[in-house]
Amino acid sequence: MLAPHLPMLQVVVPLLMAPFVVLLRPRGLAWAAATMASLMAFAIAIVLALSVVGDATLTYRVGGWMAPYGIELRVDAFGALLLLVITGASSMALLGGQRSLERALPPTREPYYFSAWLLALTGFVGIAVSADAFNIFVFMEVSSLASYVLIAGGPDRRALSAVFKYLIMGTVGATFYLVGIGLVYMMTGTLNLADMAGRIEAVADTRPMIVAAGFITVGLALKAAIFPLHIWLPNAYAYAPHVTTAFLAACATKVALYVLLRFDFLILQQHLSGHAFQFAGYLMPLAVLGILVGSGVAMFERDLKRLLAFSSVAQIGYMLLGASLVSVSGLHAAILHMFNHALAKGGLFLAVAAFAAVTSGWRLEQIGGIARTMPWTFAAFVVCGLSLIGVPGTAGFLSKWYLVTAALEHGALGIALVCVILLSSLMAVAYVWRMVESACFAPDFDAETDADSTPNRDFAAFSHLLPTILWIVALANLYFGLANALPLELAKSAARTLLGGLP
Amino acid sequence: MDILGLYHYWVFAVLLMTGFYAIVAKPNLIKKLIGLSLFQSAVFLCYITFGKLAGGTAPIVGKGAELFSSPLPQVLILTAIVVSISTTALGLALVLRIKEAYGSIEEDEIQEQDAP
Amino acid sequence: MSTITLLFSIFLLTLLMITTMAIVRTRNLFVAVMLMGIASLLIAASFFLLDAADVALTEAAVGAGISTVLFLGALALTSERERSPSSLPLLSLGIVAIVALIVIYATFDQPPLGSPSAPVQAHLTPWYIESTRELIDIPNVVTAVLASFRGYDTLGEVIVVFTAGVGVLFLLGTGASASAAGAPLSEDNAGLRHYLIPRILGRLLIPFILLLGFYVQFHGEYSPGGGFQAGAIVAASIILYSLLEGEQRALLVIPQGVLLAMMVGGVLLYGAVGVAGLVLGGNFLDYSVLDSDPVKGQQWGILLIEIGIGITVAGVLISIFHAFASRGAA
Amino acid sequence: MNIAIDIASWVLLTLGGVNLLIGGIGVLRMPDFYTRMHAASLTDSMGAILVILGIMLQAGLSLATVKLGAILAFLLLTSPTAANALAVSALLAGMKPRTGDAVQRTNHEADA
Repeated sequence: MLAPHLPMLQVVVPLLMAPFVVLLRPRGLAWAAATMASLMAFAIAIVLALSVVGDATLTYRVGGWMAPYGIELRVDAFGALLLLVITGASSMALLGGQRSLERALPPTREPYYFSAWLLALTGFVGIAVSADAFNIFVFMEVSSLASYVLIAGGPDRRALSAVFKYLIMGTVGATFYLVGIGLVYMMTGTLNLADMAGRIEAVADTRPMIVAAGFITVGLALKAAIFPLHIWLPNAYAYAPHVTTAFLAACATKVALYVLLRFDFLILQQHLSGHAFQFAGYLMPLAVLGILVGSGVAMFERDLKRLLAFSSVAQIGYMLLGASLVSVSGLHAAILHMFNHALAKGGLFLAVAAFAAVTSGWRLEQIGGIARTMPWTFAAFVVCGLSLIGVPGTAGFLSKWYLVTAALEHGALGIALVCVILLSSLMAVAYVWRMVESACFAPDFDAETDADSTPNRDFAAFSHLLPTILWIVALANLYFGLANALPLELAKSAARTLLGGLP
Repeated sequence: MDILGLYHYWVFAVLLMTGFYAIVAKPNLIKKLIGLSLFQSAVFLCYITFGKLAGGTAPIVGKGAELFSSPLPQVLILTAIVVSISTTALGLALVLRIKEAYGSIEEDEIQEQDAP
Repeated sequence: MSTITLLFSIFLLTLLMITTMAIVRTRNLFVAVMLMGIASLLIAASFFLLDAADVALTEAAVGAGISTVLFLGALALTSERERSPSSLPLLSLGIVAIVALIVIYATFDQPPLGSPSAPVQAHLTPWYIESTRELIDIPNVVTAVLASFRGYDTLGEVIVVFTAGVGVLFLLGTGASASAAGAPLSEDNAGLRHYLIPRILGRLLIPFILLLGFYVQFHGEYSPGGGFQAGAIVAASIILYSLLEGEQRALLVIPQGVLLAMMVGGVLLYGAVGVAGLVLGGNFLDYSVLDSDPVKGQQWGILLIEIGIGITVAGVLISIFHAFASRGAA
Repeated sequence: MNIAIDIASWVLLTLGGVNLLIGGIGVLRMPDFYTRMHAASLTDSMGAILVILGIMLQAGLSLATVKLGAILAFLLLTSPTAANALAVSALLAGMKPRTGDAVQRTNHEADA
């Protein structure tokens, strides 16, 4: 009986749990409720993913109203893959992060934090399932406001200034998007994405449409932290509570990228003449610059979390590069990389959360000798790191392989792109090695000699759940590197849908 | 008449960019939030303008009127206004915390303090 | 729109542009906030001329009311003057000018104001007006679209408000500890004790403001208004009360726990109506299954969710006000 | 009869408009805070009251008139109160009314 309602329940479950969580005062209860809701959402996402394999699309009419008049939900392969990433990241981070969060948050604030977590989850899944341009805006704001709260929970005061910057840039991005869909709505009279795609042809080359395409792309690029607009990201990720970072790094920017790709390919691409060229022409250089600059900065960054954040900027570049090839194989690689990168980066940040339970900080010299203190956690960290580099046998390898194959279809340009990918992979080797080096070979960090850190060997704060979860993620990195039928199939079908118009 | 009919959109463009200027050029955090609200108000104006129908009335049926301006942009903007005030409230709360933590609400002074 | 109205609207918009320029230019933030209130009223008046009565009401309540109160609360705790910048940001000015020109360039292909053949008027609008008559049978089409046809967006809107409330409480604390509920009322914190006349008059007005709030809440199906505006008005009356009588007394009237329950209760009421639709065999937020007569069901659903919106909005806005005010007291 | 009402209403509206204008000029031209408040009170009292009365005559016996009446009552209560609150807080903040030769000085401040 519930099966047809699953796309809706995906949103409703975390949405209705969020207000409940605010009321749960005793310690740990809010966490338990949030985790339960998140796991339920994860289960729903798995069912949805299994039911859309093979180019199926699920739709749902909210309130029973037909599509262009009411709001429609639509889950296709792309959405289902993203739902897996979002709910999976949220569940893993919550399961593993209980102790870490308990330490970071005063008890009176805990219920608000977990409520905000569920609201962020609601926002992300709300965007992923929505097929209505304005509805996407609303849920984008839900997710953004909640993410600001999650990041502001960081212990350092720099979290506050980082969040403020994020708030300003995020709101500007969302408002640009709102201007863009406003102009499209003005010219087509509709907000439903499918209806929009059908009606846009008549007004394809009018000036408002071109300006609208610009506003939408820039607005979403801000949210997705595409290269020159990424400046909010490193600090926001670095000063957030570790578990927040693990969650947001795995899905926040990808959701914006998802909307960008859907808008550009399903609606603008096929109907505006020359738009395919513009999309590739503007975004490919940005993608390449993002890859090189992100990896380059990461090589010299001394703060572990900032290093990983800059590496995220580079990885978003990969996804964008795949998309800017405007071919099925390129999109396929980009979408697959969304999934794989979430696995790798989520795992890495979770490992940082585990390290932080025993170290005094997360600058590279402060994690010195961590490999001896926590060998298992460190091993999982290395596996995720290898996946980030793209070593064969890990999930990260596959998406890079597909990306290289897709690039090679483009002749000389493709070869240049492959060189960029190889160069950046070498850079990734360098920065992953720097982390490994300081963790294995650097002398144990002596907190007493360091002025601005407090000695902190608080093993009590370190639960056994976190390494377990970490290893599940690390093994997933290996598993999806070998037998990755589901994400591969979903990504392929998503790429076909994006390039083939709406089914 | 046609030019007059576009005036609303020009005001939208000017307002949008005035707000945006305050966001990017002013170092004061409260001023940035003020700019942000202006920036969003401009978008509201744009939506409401294209919902207007010549000779129409407010979309409340049953007063004998037959032509109505479009209700949909109004609904969207009602939602957007609420989103805007929510963002402002959260932003101001952040500003208060920043003031307590840094003793300043000027962006450059905060950056100086953050620099290692 | 007759020519006179059009000219008047153009006049208002010109004033609006001048006001915004002044807002950006002034170095005194207090002045800027006051001018923001004026700008909001000008925008609200323009909305009214553009047939958007509901939006005008909201903009006036939010822009000139709530947002001014919040900005003033923040200014009281920070500083009123903006430091002068080191140099004129020519780069920003350039970018801004270019983008403005691009947007203006785009307007020349747009359907001009009020054109009946514009897609916005031709595509969905007739259906909404027809269906509101047939399927929902309430006069205010805006309420029908807001609460039923696009009720999911409105649920999202309530969630945004709720998120803001959660966020502010997370960042600033509830304020209950700072003003120590139960402690004897101190003279210092007793509101406007130097201001006898405003205090007496304010007490006189509060019941009427509340009455207006309830009118706007329950008359929203017939005339402009609805849950959000009503929530804002009710919150304004409580905020007025705490300005007059002091934080602590206001918290005695509506304690923090009740405010939190309002925030949560409104969202849950909205959600429960949605789930009820699902349980009774319809889709989520399908109100027509709530009653044997689908039209009645729609009306019930709209009534209930509007109440939910009102409760949440009032709860969140009052909580945010207390959170800001208690920071000042602490 | 209709013409009489029309004429009366327009007379009221015009007078109200004139009062508003004078009040506006006064706010700009008066030398200090308290005299400016005095000028501003003109817009609140005579200006607004006359305009609303004029519109009430236009509206005739309808719901609109009742609403206008409510607005009028509200205005009569709030604007003197607001003026009082403003003046009291100015006084408490230490702002002294300017008298005599001080006028010259305030003119400079007003320009600055």
